[in-house]
Amino acid sequence: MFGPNLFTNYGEAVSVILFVIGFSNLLLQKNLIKKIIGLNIMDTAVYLFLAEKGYIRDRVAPIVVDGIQEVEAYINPVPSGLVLTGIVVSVSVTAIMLSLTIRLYRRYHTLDLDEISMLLKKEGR
Amino acid sequence: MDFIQNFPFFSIILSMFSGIVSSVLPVKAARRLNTFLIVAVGVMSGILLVYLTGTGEPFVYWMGHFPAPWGNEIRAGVLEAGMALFFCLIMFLSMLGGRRQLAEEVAENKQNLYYILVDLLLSSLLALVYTNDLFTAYVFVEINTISACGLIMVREIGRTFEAAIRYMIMSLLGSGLFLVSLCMLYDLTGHLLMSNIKESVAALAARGEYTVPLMTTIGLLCAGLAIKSALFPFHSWLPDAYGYSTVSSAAMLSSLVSKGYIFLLIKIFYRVIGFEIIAQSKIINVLFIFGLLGMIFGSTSAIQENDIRRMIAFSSVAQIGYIYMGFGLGTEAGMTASIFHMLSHAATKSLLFVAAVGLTDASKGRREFVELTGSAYRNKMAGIAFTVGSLSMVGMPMFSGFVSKLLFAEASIGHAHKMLPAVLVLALSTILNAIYFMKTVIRIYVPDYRSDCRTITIKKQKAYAFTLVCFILLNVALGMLSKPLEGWIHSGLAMFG
Amino acid sequence: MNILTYILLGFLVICAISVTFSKKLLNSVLIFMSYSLVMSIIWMMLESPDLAITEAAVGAGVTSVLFFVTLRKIHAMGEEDVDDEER
Amino acid sequence: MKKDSAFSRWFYGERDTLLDRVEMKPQTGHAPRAGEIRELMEERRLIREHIYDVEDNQKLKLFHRLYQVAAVVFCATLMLIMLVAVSWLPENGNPDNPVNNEVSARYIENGLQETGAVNIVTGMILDYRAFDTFGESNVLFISTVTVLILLHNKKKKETGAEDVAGGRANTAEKSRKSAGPAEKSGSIYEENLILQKIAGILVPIIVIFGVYVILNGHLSPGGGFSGGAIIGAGLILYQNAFGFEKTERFFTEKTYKWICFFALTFYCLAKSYSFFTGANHLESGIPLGKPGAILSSGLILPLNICVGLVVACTMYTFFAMFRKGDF
Repeated sequence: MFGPNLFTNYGEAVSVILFVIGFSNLLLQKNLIKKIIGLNIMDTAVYLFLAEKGYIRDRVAPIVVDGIQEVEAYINPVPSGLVLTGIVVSVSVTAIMLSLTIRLYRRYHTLDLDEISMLLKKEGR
Repeated sequence: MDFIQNFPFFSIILSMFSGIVSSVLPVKAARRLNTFLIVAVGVMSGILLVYLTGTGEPFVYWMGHFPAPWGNEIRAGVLEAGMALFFCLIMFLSMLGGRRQLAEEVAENKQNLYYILVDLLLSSLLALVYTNDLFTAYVFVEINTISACGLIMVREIGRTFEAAIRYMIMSLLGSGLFLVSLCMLYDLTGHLLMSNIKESVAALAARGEYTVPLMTTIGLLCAGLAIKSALFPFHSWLPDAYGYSTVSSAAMLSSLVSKGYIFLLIKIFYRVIGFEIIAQSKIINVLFIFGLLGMIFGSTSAIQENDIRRMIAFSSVAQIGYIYMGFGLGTEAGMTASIFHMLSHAATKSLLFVAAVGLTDASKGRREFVELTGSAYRNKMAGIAFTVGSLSMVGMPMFSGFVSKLLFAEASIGHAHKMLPAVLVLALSTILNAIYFMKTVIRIYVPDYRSDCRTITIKKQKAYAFTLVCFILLNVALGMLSKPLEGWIHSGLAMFG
Repeated sequence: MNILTYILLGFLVICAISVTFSKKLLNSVLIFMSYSLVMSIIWMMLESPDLAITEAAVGAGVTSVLFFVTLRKIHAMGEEDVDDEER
Repeated sequence: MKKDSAFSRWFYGERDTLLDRVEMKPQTGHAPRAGEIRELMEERRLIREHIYDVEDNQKLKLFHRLYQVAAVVFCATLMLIMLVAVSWLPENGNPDNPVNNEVSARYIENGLQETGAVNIVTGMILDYRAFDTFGESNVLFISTVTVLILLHNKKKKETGAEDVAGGRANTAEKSRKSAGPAEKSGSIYEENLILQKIAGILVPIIVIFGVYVILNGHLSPGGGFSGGAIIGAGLILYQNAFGFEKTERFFTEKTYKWICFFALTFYCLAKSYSFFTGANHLESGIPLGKPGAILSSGLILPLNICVGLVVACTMYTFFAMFRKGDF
């Protein structure tokens, strides 16, 4: 069932484990703040995956030094660009989630979504 | 290169630019700019559609100075242009129909922010429709999600906050799955551009390499987009979000936002992975089962509901189930039926939301069925429109819903294993649909003499009545012109290839 | 080099798990902050300095500040320890 | 029963092992009246019971249990599936992987000549794949819009107006508010001289470093996003040390609005020009300059500055909204 590269790809394996931890936090935690932390863990895990994929043994960061422009000298620049874009997206999403949390807390004085739903039902609106 | 080929690019950039400009404009100017934008994009898409039908060839457009695998790229075919036109039409009508409620329910100093959200929503929808690059699709999926969240909670009451946060949690789960599958796909193929990925995937499949990760990737991709478009077990945010947000938002959310994701999924089926590989895989069976479950569950929940807006929202769950069932058939006919149902559902659902608001307005803003008794007499136009929408949902000939149900039935007949369940559930779901929609229609046409609610005449709300007439005409047009539309979908799918 | 990578990756997993089980929200946020810093070190070792500098500024810096302000707003940190939210 | 160890006695609940061994400090700070607390707890308990109670809410409880089991199973399956998929993926760090194809080769070999940027990643995101990056700055913009909708209160209304959870929580709330002495003036550490002195030294350095990162985005690691975030962090530190009155002298809602507007408009117009000329195969006519110099690489430098401004303003705006709901 498992393929040949599980232990060579240990970085990717760890990032996948982190992804699932973040995913389950986002799905299962009752506390909103912890859900948001889970979201961040999930996103960074994907970026770790991408960074691992861009890495090539014995090569350096893609910043041209001394005019050397051979492919053999530098790592793959594409994943870095994707991750840069992704980090900004996850910051924006985090800010939105946190501000929603603040608004909900101001109104209902709790961070538990089920409790909020219950209060809403009691409110009858 | 013809000048018309610039139009997809113009419409995306124009809508983003209007969003940016709206941030410093006063409310009225922002509203005018928004209307102008939607009309302009609609006209451009219409011209593009005519042009593409003439040439019969899709074209790609470089975003920058670099050709295909290096730079970004957008691509337009008949289906894309038609979808853009249709989205603009629905958006225009939804904004027009909900304008009065918008002024009442959204705080004065936040209305121009609302128009920014709508502008950027349009840009993200257009980008999702036209893009030829998976990572661009991811970025615009995020814009779509965030603007949808903004649309939900712009009416600042407790319910909408709760709905917005549930919506965000669900769609972020979906985005995470989408992103991780995107990365795996990039790792396997080394490309982000749809056409190149398709070539590489076909080569991999022919050589039989990397079968396990490829299938996993496809599964995660489908799961991510299914979660985002509220397929059955992931719909918990939907009733509150559609039921309590301001009416323009509800209409746009149900008819545009989820459809944008579904259109992206179709695009991925055809342009990224290849329809043959999808049709052979087991993944579509899963989609099929969840589609069927959604059809039944959505309808039964809608029957139990005592709130007209929430009832319509639950009906959306059922309709999304129809669309995924069409995917699950794994045939060309099933896809055609699904795409047609996307159109028909978008037109009908926004009509129902806008009409329902007219009915509740004529009943002191109460939304329980008891209070709605006789409201069709107090607001005649809304009553007629709601009836038309319900008939279309149930599947009355002449209206659009009938055609899509017919297409689904045709697609499933002759299928070896899936014919029986598909046809049975289709029939059951139609009966359930009829129960709850006809119940509502009868309720609103029962005379109620005791009521002291005010009557709303057409003269008082000309824009609203105009919107409803347009919606009804659109619905009838979709029902009557099914043959040319089918031809259009077929040629569009062929252009995907 | 290799051993350091193993240690850092293990640290990431431990951080992620302990966020899940820590009782106080402030602790979770602090753990998350150190998670981000370790992540940026790993990216440095993977030859992506662009990512490392962005993550250090954005992930460990601004995001954590936003978390702290939120915690203050919801009274989960400050002069008194309010443990209402620990469930 | 003398031979029982401390552990087993603790285990059977006979004795609290920590009793008398840990130094217990009395609680300091504000203590609400006993009645208030009891009232609050009672209310909470009732609500919790309502949600989780077995007798009253059999169905909901069952649903919760089912949901949790389903979610755990789902997550475990997901982890297994993804680990299997990872184990079949191409080997990590191998130069012959499918990722290292003609795409990255051209970025590395011709990037310097085609974009003029020494940092290939910056050249890639701001020139080759500029559409993505434009979308990304729009994500930032729209998220600010959403945060403004949520937290901006122009009229400075008291939050009590929307306090639906009732009056009982209100009293406790007010007492908590009074506990934070300088909440109104905006700085928690108003009196803190150490912080002010250190911030006075650090903030200029941080801001200059941010500006350096932005301006050298095409030459060294970094760029608009990281530099902007650094400047934003510097502004946040400044606000924390000196309070909102000081920052309002140079940063108000208007500043934010117009900086964001001009930066994004410039970005949009510049990129539209570049896209349009590129797609129609026209010469853009923007000189690329000598690689390695500060004033080089065509549009990348001004775009980096724009992005940096937007990000710095956005970060500070997030913070200000979170703290005060105003600038």
